[in-house]
Amino acid sequence: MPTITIDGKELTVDEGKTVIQAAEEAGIYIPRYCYHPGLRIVGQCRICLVEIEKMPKLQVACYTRVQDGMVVHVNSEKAKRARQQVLEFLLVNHPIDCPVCDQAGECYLQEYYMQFGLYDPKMIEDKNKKHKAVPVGPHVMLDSERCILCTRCVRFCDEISKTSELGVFNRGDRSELLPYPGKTLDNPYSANVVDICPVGALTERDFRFKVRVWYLDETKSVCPGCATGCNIEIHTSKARPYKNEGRRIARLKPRYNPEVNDYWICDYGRYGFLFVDDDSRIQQPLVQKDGQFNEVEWDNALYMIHGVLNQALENGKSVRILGSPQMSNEDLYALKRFGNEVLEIHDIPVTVKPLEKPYSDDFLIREDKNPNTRGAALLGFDTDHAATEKLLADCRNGGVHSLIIFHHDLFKGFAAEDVRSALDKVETVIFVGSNMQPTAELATYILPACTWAEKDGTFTNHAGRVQKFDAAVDPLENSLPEWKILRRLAKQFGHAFAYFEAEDVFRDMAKKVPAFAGMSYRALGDRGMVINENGRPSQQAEVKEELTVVSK
Amino acid sequence: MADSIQPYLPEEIKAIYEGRYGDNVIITSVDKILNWAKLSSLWPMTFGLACCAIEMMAASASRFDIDRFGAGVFRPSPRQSDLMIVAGTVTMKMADRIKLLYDQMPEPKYVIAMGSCATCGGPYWKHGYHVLKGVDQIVPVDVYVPGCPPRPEALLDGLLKLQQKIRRESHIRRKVEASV
Amino acid sequence: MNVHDKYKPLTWWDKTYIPLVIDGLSVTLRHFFRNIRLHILNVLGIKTKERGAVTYQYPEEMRPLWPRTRTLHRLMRREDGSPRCVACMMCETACPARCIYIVAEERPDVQIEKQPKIFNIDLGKCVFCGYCVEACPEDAIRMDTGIIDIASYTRNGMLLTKEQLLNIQPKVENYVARPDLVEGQPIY
Amino acid sequence: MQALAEAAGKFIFFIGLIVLQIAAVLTWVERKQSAVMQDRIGANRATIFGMRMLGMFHMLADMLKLFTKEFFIPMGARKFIYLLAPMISLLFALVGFAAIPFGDVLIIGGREIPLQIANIDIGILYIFAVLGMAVYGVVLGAWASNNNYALLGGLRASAQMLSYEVAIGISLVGVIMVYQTVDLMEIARAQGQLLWGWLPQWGILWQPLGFLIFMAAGIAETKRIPFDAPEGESEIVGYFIEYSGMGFGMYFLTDFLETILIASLTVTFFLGGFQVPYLYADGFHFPWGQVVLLPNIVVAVLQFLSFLIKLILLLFIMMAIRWTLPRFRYDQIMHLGWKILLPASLINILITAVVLTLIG
Repeated sequence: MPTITIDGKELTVDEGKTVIQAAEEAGIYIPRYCYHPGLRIVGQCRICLVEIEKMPKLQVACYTRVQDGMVVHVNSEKAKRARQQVLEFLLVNHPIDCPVCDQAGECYLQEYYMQFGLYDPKMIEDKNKKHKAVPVGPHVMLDSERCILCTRCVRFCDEISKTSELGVFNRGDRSELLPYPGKTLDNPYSANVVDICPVGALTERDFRFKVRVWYLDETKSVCPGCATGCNIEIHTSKARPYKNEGRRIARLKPRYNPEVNDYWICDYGRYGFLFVDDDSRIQQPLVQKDGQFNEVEWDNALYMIHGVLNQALENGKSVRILGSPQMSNEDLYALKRFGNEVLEIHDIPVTVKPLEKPYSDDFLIREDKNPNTRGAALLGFDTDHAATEKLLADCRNGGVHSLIIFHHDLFKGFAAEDVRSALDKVETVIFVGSNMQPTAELATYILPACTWAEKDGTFTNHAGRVQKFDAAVDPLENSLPEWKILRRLAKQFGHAFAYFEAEDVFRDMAKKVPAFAGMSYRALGDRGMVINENGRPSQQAEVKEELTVVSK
Repeated sequence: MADSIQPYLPEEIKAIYEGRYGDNVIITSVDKILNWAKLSSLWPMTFGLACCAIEMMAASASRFDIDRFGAGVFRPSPRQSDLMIVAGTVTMKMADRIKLLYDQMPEPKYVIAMGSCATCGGPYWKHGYHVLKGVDQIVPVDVYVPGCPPRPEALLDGLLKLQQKIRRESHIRRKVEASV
Repeated sequence: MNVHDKYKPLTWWDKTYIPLVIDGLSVTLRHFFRNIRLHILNVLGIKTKERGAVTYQYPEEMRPLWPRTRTLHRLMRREDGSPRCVACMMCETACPARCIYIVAEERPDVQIEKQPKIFNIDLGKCVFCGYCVEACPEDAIRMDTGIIDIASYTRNGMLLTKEQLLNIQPKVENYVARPDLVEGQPIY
Repeated sequence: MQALAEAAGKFIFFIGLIVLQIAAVLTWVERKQSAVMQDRIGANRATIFGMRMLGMFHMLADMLKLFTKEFFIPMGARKFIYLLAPMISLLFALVGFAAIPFGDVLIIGGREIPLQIANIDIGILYIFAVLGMAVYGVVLGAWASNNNYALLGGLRASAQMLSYEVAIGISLVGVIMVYQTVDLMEIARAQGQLLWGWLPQWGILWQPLGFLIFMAAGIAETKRIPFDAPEGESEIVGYFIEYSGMGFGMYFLTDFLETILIASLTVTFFLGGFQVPYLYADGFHFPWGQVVLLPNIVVAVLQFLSFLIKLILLLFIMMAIRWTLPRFRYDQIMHLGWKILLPASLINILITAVVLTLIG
């Protein structure tokens, strides 16, 4: 355990750490381009030069291991000057086209120049011209001129995605980042290179020119794309709604969580938000009449549904529910209460297995494309595909009078004639979901539900980690969270669910369901908590704030 | 007036738009004389709300001299004025007073919305919880003069545009419109 | 020194207001007779340098503007006629009134990359602060047209689109290096 | 019958052709004179057939507009009195001119016609009565408007006009003492006499203090700046704030008529009325002995012109005062009226009495 001094601060760090990591522990920020905590260290950009006593030259902080008795000066005059000059060299061939660069606003060159640079430029040579606006993959646009050759992206492709599409070609100041000939950057994690690129060399093609980054609001959330539950930030542009073709969510960015996804996110999750502002969104409760959908008010729709269900119950006919693991824990708990207390249904299937086996790997992408299958299982839903099959078989036999379907598109899990023959026998199909789809078109009543980006809630991922997500945007038009729909429907039946916020549902659930005992939104924090099979939650993960650039 | 609502209009309004009051020699010449009188004697109300009022004063001072157009007789009472120059930020609190003052003015009366705040809330249009987003939400505005504050020339230009508008209108048509 | 010491109390003679009235009248009448003399001389064409009034008669003659005066916006063009704007949205960001609306699109020319698809300025909201001009890195927007007569009959008339902004004909003659040395023309 | 035609002729000539026209032109003069005083151009845009006439047509436009503007009767107003009040105002401003002599005598066909609409031998009392009635139009209009601020303006007006009427009355006592008559014609004639053979005995010679007091109180009587507390434009406390259209127009006209009335009274009492120095009924008799004989008609015209010129000069000064001075505060108005003008006019009587006694 070596003890070192950094800028007068004495601290003891683990053996094998480098100076930049030690400084971070001490709360001192050393600028970096090539250094990324998730990648191999190469010591390439030299911006992290620090002065170490008894060493003849300045040392790169990212590569130098700490040794006992080391005295490091991060902010000495010499180190500052060195950083300034390194920055000047890095910017020699940079085109400085910040006005058109999408990175502007979150660019490390800009930030470091304002913090460590502010030099008088002495270069009079012409800048080298390189490739501009090269689409290197389906999601990534490359601008070689802006690249400072930190090779973060190259290392990412080598180490994380293990596909090695990118490389640095040529020599000297003609060095240029390009994909290897015949290769495109199309691995399932390709857009992560955009996140780690400290400058504007690699930009997102989907986000390109849509919104300037300083207009964006950030909301902490969880990816609903698969059972992994990667932590994400939702970037929304609310202040200037005319941007982005009316799309409210501008982009998703991964959020650091060492327990789940580290710094990364797959491309399926990253571009999986497009359904939120899609044209197929249901905005108003709909009632089908002679093949036409008519818009009705919420109260009328719920009144009609109550009438149908109540009549069925009074006549002793069967009412069944098909839940969805796309719903949050809160929604599922409200559904459970609604099923048990109001309709007295105790077997609610939730899972529909897709016909084709979806893509998965052993890193982040899981086969189960639902974010909350584990949570549904914990809440006592039947997560077996066979249960759904049985439900459909019941329908086909004419034993079901009314069926409430949440979110599922049955055509993805069953043959089309199976679904049609089953639902034709059901007198009333009620569909609750966010987007129009083939199953919804067979329904008599359609109730608009929020997407995950429009409500608060929690998902339980495959490992049993309960993670919270916040509402990033307002619900579209008249859509509502499912638990609110169920609360209002229950009220029609004379049952009062005393929930006003999603947090109320969660609090109730934490009290009643042993797996969630001891949890609250506050305790979940940014990184979530793991449920315990014994009914006791594990300790909250230690929250380590990431150091950001210390502003002046 | 949009053509689509034409069939739903009452008879008198239809008559106006079908030009039944328009193409008469006597009416047009009377209109011409009365319009000339109205536009040559637009007495504004002594009424300023904010910084634009300073510019309005400048417009009436020697360098620009709004009196050249006959609009220099600033009357303090709305009963005696023909023109309301809404000069400045219309706060929610002031809005119903402005409405009252406008209602107190006798016909024919005209409104110039002077400055960004009066035209549409100006710098407060987005986050000004206390500012009316344009005075045209409470009184009918004839001419908008953008600027923050507008130069006196811009106000004079607004006045000239208003005179053009008056020159085109029909006194008798307005009477009928008012009675409908 | 006490401010009140500067003001002498009114004497008996002052309190009759006669000297004060005469004082005031002498100022106004001096102006009156000087101006009326100059007006008459101007009409007769004898003395045309000096004016009887400081008024600029607006529609016919414009008060010259100082070079710094901010007037109606315009968008600049490149040599090939395309807008100089690259839709960097600096002006939109700097605008305190949020009166600029820009939507960017890709430009075929890879060296410039970006151009505005929509560039609207709502003059009704604009506060003529000139921050957009300050913020523009491409010198694409300027407020030097010398156009002041921007009154409009409707709200929509105050919304300037990209095409309108690009095609504004500046009235450069309204700008003068030293407007304080320029006198108005008499019109009777 | 002939006397009636005579009176009608004088009425049409003096009030219809002279006074009302001067009042109308005065609205233009007020704008243009203020403009020239303030280095401005003033109204000049109204054109008829391309003529601008120095903005004279704005006067016409104002009038036309006021006629066609909606006449508004406020809710709760006493309709009859509300309509009547501006007419009362206008009427008493007009009838005052009946006693003003604008010339000596005109002989037409051997008939002597005194150039005065009504030969009232108690002219001064008549003037006092008329001036006293002027306040009625104001107060009635203010009260009938059913408006607090109008009523306040009316109260101010009545207080101010009553106070200043006292000063006016007493300041004229000196004039009566000097000329030993209350007939305006006689007063005007008496001012034609010469002192020491060469100095015309105009009222201002004998009554300099009385002249100042009468001017000050007279301006206050017209309710114009600097005594415009009753109109109170800046704080909208005025007796006619509810009047629109022609009702306001009448008050507006009354203002100017009263100005002319006060100016012509001042001319009559203090500036020799229609007198031209050394001009007698048969022509000029200069002090150095030269005599220019003139026919009666020329003499009458000269006398009338003399009256008119003096009147216009005085109106000019009153306009200049109106565009020069700021408004007095209400307490200052009262202070001036009661504590300065009234004692001063009393002292004026005393001095006049002493001087007259000494001279014999």
